[in-house]
Amino acid sequence: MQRIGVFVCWCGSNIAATVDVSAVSEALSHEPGVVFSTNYQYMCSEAGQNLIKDAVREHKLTGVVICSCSPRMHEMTFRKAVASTGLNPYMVEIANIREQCSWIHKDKAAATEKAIILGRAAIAKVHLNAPLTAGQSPVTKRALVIGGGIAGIQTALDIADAGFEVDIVEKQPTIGGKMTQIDKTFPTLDCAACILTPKMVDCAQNEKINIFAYSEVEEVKGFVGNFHVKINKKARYVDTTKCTGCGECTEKCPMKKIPNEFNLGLDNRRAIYIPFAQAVPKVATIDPDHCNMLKNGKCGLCAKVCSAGAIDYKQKDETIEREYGAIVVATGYNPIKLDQYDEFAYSQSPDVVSSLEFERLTNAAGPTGGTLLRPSDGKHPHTLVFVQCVGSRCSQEGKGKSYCSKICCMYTAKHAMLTREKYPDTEVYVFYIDVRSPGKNYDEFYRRAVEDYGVHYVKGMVGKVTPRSDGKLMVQASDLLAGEQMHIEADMVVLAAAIEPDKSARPLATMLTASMDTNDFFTEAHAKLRPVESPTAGIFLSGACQGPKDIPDTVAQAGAAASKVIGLLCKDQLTCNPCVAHADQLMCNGCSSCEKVCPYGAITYEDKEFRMPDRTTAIRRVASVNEAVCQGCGACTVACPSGAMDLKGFSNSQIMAEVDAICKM
Amino acid sequence: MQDVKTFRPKIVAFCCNWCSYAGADLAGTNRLNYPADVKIIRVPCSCRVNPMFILRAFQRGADGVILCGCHPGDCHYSTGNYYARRRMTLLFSMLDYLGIEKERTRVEWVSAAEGAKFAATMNEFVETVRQLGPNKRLEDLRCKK
Amino acid sequence: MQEVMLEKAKELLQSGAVDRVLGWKAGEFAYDITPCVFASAQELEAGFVYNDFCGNNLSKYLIKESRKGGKVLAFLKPCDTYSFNQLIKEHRIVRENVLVVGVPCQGMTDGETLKAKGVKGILGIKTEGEDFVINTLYGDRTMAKKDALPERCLSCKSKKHVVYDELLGQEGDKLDSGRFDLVNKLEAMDPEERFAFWRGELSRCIRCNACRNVCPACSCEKCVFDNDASGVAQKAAADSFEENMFHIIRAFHVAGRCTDCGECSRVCPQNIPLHLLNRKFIKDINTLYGDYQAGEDTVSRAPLTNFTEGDAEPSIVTKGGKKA
Amino acid sequence: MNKFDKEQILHTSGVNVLKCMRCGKCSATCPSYDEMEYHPHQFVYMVEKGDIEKLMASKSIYKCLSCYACVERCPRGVEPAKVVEAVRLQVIRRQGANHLTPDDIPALLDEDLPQQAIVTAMRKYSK
Amino acid sequence: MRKIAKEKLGALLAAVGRDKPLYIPALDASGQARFTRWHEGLEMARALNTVRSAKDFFFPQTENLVDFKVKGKQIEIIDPRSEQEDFVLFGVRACDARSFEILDKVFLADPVDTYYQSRREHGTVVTLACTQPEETCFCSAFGIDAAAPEGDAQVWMDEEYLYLSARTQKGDKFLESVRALAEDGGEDAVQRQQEETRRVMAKTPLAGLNLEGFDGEHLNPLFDSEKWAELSQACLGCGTCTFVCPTCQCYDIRDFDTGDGVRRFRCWDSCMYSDFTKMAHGNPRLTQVERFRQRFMHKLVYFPANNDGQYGCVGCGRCLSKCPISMNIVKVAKELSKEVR
Repeated sequence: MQRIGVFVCWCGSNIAATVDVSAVSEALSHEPGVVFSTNYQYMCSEAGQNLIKDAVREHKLTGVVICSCSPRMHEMTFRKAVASTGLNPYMVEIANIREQCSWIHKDKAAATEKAIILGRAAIAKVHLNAPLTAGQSPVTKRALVIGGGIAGIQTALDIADAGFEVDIVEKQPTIGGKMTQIDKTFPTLDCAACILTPKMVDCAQNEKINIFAYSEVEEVKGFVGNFHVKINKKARYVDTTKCTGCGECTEKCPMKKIPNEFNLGLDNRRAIYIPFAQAVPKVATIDPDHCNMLKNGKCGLCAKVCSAGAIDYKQKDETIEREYGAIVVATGYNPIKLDQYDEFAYSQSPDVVSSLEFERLTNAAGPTGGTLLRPSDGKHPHTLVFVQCVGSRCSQEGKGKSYCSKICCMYTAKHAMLTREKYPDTEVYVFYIDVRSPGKNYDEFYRRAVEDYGVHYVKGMVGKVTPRSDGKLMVQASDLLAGEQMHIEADMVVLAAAIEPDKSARPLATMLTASMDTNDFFTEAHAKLRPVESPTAGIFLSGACQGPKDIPDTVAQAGAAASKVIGLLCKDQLTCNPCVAHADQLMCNGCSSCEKVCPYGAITYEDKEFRMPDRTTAIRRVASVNEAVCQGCGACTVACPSGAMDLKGFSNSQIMAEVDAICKM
Repeated sequence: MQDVKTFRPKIVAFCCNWCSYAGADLAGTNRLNYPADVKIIRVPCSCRVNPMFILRAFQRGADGVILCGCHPGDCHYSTGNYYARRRMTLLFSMLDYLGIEKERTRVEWVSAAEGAKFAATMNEFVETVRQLGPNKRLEDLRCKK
Repeated sequence: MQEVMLEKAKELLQSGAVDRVLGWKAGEFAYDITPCVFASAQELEAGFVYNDFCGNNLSKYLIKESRKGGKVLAFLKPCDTYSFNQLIKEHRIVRENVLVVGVPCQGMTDGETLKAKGVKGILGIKTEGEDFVINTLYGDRTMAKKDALPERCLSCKSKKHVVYDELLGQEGDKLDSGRFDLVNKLEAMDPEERFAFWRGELSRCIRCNACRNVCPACSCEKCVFDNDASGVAQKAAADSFEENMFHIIRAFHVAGRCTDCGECSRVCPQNIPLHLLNRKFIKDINTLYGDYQAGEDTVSRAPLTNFTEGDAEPSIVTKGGKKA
Repeated sequence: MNKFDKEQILHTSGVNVLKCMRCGKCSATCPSYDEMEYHPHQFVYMVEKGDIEKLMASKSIYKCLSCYACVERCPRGVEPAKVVEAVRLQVIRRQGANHLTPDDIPALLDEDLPQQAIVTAMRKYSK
Repeated sequence: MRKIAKEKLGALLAAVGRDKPLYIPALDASGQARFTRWHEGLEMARALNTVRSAKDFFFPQTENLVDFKVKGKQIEIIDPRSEQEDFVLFGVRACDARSFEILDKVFLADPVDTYYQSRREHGTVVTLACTQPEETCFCSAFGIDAAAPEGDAQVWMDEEYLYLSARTQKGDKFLESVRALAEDGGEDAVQRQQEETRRVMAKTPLAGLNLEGFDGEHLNPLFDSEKWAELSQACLGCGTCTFVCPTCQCYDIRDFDTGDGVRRFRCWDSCMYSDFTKMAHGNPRLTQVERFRQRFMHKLVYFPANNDGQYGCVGCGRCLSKCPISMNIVKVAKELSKEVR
């Protein structure tokens, strides 16, 4: 039986005017377990706190009930006061007799009666309280950034700037991501390479940053502050410490007909290649699927021409294991596949291209050297049709995406404008459903395309693109404002494909136990207030992995994610909330219901050997809660049919005791 | 049967710590009246409320039970109230199916800023339950005095 | 079918593909069949049976059987396979230790059902075409098989096996047999009638726990109602509240997990139509959150561990069963 | 606003016209566009507004080929052709004798009637 | 022997039920028979037996033993019992009638269970002879004659008459209360009916059930038999068999916290439950095999060994028809008899 002390606060007249405080302390003194009961003018004052401390010592109290203002106000104050006497701070319960009693009731008798009941409920709860200790866990002072696009780069640079080590894992041979493929950037039209490549170089040169390019995350264990990650560094068959990036090998390689991913297959590369001139790290990579030496053991030309002796055909994948305190997901996006859009003849005609392909066709470092030429015959196109919302805002399952891809309106305006600027002899049509251009200088940018560059914006959609034998593309579209169907003989059609999260995101989310929405975008901890954190503690989100974003938004979010990481890594120890879930493993069925409702991925399962009631031993799958990750919401406790899962500080029996105490009068 | 005029129902209100409990505090700060028949139990999240607690309250003599949580989408724990919503919908439907007055149970989303809504909800709920009279269909005679 | 199954079982035992066979064993009378694990061909020969009285759902036994080491052959009827899948989903059965052989089912009857139709002193039952010829202490009696079926089989949801390694006989289809008709009927009553109906039914409960112990969804290591620390443990229904409490909480705990096999109602010695509680939840889930059949697969998220932002509010429940 | 006809049309077509996002792809893809006074996207929009008399009076309802290109292409799954068909059906219903059961068909069968016509008639008159 | 025309059955019940509680088998909502308090218009069920046995009236499923009221730090102890009134149980079958003898041996032996005793003293058992036994009946194995049930008074019923005969003083009082309706005679009709019933009974499939060897002598071989594991294999561990059983007499005493005190009550317990006889140290029977064995060993071996050979079973057949997996005392006895013969 607990020895409970009851302390009723007057709060000056705030409580005492409506609640007969001495009647409350008198009534509660008769409750089982109560060995001391008093009332005082201001419990939260120093004198009041001393009164509590003295009573705890003098009456050897094991539990304290304070009838006062809301626990949201002074729970911490009283917990600290009690802790100073050596009693566990979680043996304190507050009965809220101010905000939820004296302030809302006028009738003194009724308010007093209610205050007594609330006091009883708190006493009933304290009877079942157990001392709780907040756990501490250390923080590994290193962050991992998954994805080396502009989001990952910016996050890494910002974290490194604060003095913490950062590793970037990038699955491509170079960092840089999608932005490396882009020509100019809206709304200022500065060249992407000019603003991106210096950052890539910064990354490479920053001694706090370690780049694992051509690598993938293989396994993630642990929790906030203490992640243990296995990274698979794929074999490049080139010793990166020796390779100077001179490019001699890529000149000599006889395998010439390999579609170049960097240019989206619009031209070819060799079996040994450097993705582009400014690649970081600038080292060659052998594509094992196409290298004759690796496939058949014949050739070896690159090794012969490499003066640095960097070629190593025997190189193997390497597994790197490292510890991290925080993980940032920056896995980015991809345009969706357009094969299903037969109506736009994407698969039939090389002159129907995606917007990203169009970027390469206009990029000085692209396959055409920056001159806009039709992929089919290399001729200059005169009529161009841009189609917006291809696969965006589409509810057809398996074909498109229900969301707006956000960036297409702006880059299409950019494409149209640049085309008209460079080639004033062209006619450019943009078919739109809505033009969405919120953002600083965005709408002005779009208006410039229309007003200064004479781009034809048509409200309507393209219904059909038919390639004609003479090379023209017959575009049939509706002009909704004119109420007519348009038929355009186009030379090129550019499709603004919807964007979707990278395919690697889903398995990664599973590894991280981070939640995703139905579109495979990572879910943020709070849509408004915690936009760069995953609900899973220690996992942060940067860039388009969380939702479609343009470059300015991505960089802003990357910085925000970095600041959250820095905030975490600054701490030496993480103090956990002691009111966390706890699984009674003897009763656990291992059914996984609790895991499914846990927003934090705090619940894992293990196969454990148990001594069963019949004295046999059995291996059973049981849940365990990571106290460092659990936030104590209690969703699991109700999902658990056997009641094996309970919440410390708000246990089933505590809540039921409160219910009983409240209902019994 | 007690007179409707003198009958004072016992109401248990489960409030989530982050929104509704704060909303109840705000009702107090703004001195918004509601009957003393309502007693609040603080829980971390509406998803902490087990159907067993609700039945327990009725067993022990409650005449009405109300669960308040953050508005859907605003849960401090992101998703807790979504689960609570499904659980309570099904539980209430089952109570109704068993012929137990559904008006004795209620879920209301009250944000930390909605002190007025909290008070109005409580006033309305107490009145509804008062009209229904004492809980007879889900009572435990052993707990009656 | 019994012969085919017997041969299959013996063959698999013989070849060492399985170590044990989970099936049904004949009893004293024509209808009192007991689930049984057979370890040899001799045992099978002596007692293995598959006929119109093999109503027991065998899936729950596999929780233990699949952990005993060795491989067990389990003959599962279509509705048993739903329970099996659900248990796989909840990690209760070790899948690789079970060889599932699906067997067809045309509905299963039992002695109680026949007796409720007025048959007395059953000495033997023969099947002749679509009829049972029942030899009793008081003369012979013929009854159409379909008239002898209990409600759970008349409102069968599926004759299709959702999981099997091998299938014997013809695969059936999912059925639409109006299994929610009775729920609809109850919903249409006014609350007073419904209350009276359920009080009449649940007041008969003797808390024997047969419904819980037979239920494949009730596979807890320790049930809350057996756990003194849970605050709701009880041994006997000592008050009408406890009868309600037990059945509400039990239905809630299996909501979204109950495959609607109907075993609860079959075993209830007091003939309480307990499956109508579970079906109410199934119907609500289907209506409110989209069609969901527990046990149909092993991966989908159960309705109560899932949500959508636009879910119905609890206020959708309206008095008198008339949905708004 | 013609509420009755609107409800009938929504019911027989089974289309939720509110799903339309006004992109016009249905009309962009329509092979009969030039023949029609009202175009597929207008059918959807006008039914939503309840502006149905005009549609019913228009020859456009007979110009639709029921090729279902608009149904196939619509990004929101609105199914404009079904709306057109429902309007057409509404006109037929107003003319009376609008219903056919499978049992009525044998008596009406004509040797020369193409199979497709029978199926189409069935689709139209049995709703 | 007295006889009453069958159409006067209603009047008979009314004569008894008017001044004191009378319980007769009547159909419930699910079409099964149960003992129901008689009221005007309640019809007696034709069923052979009730789902729950008649033991409920002497040993109810739950029973309040004592109440504690807590006021502040004071505890008051209250005996909740009120004066027991006389009551009549009508239509008890021979098997159930015999079960009271078994229960008496438990509850009326020293120390006497006063709760049970008071009910026994105030209850009059009027039995009804069986005419159409079921295949699940095996009362004859325990020397019970379904055609000549025991009890305070016996009743036989045919198409025309009820025949009544008293066996005890309480029975005499019962006959006295319906005296106005009755006339003398009927011995021949009863004898004819008894012969017919006994003839059918002999034809029942379990008529030959032989319990030879189930005694204290063979306790060890029976207890150690390897058959138990196999027999209990499918047992669900539910309490159906024990709760429908007329002779199962185990109970648990529990406290219910009423909020302002404690209600101490006893309720039926089942040896099939995992927490049966759980003590501070834990549970003596850890597996279902042991729990299953306990039930049948108790009925077939321990009880007769301690009670002059009287078995703890009356062959009513309820567990045979109600067991969810159709495992029962007959199957157990048949299988185990191989161990002792």
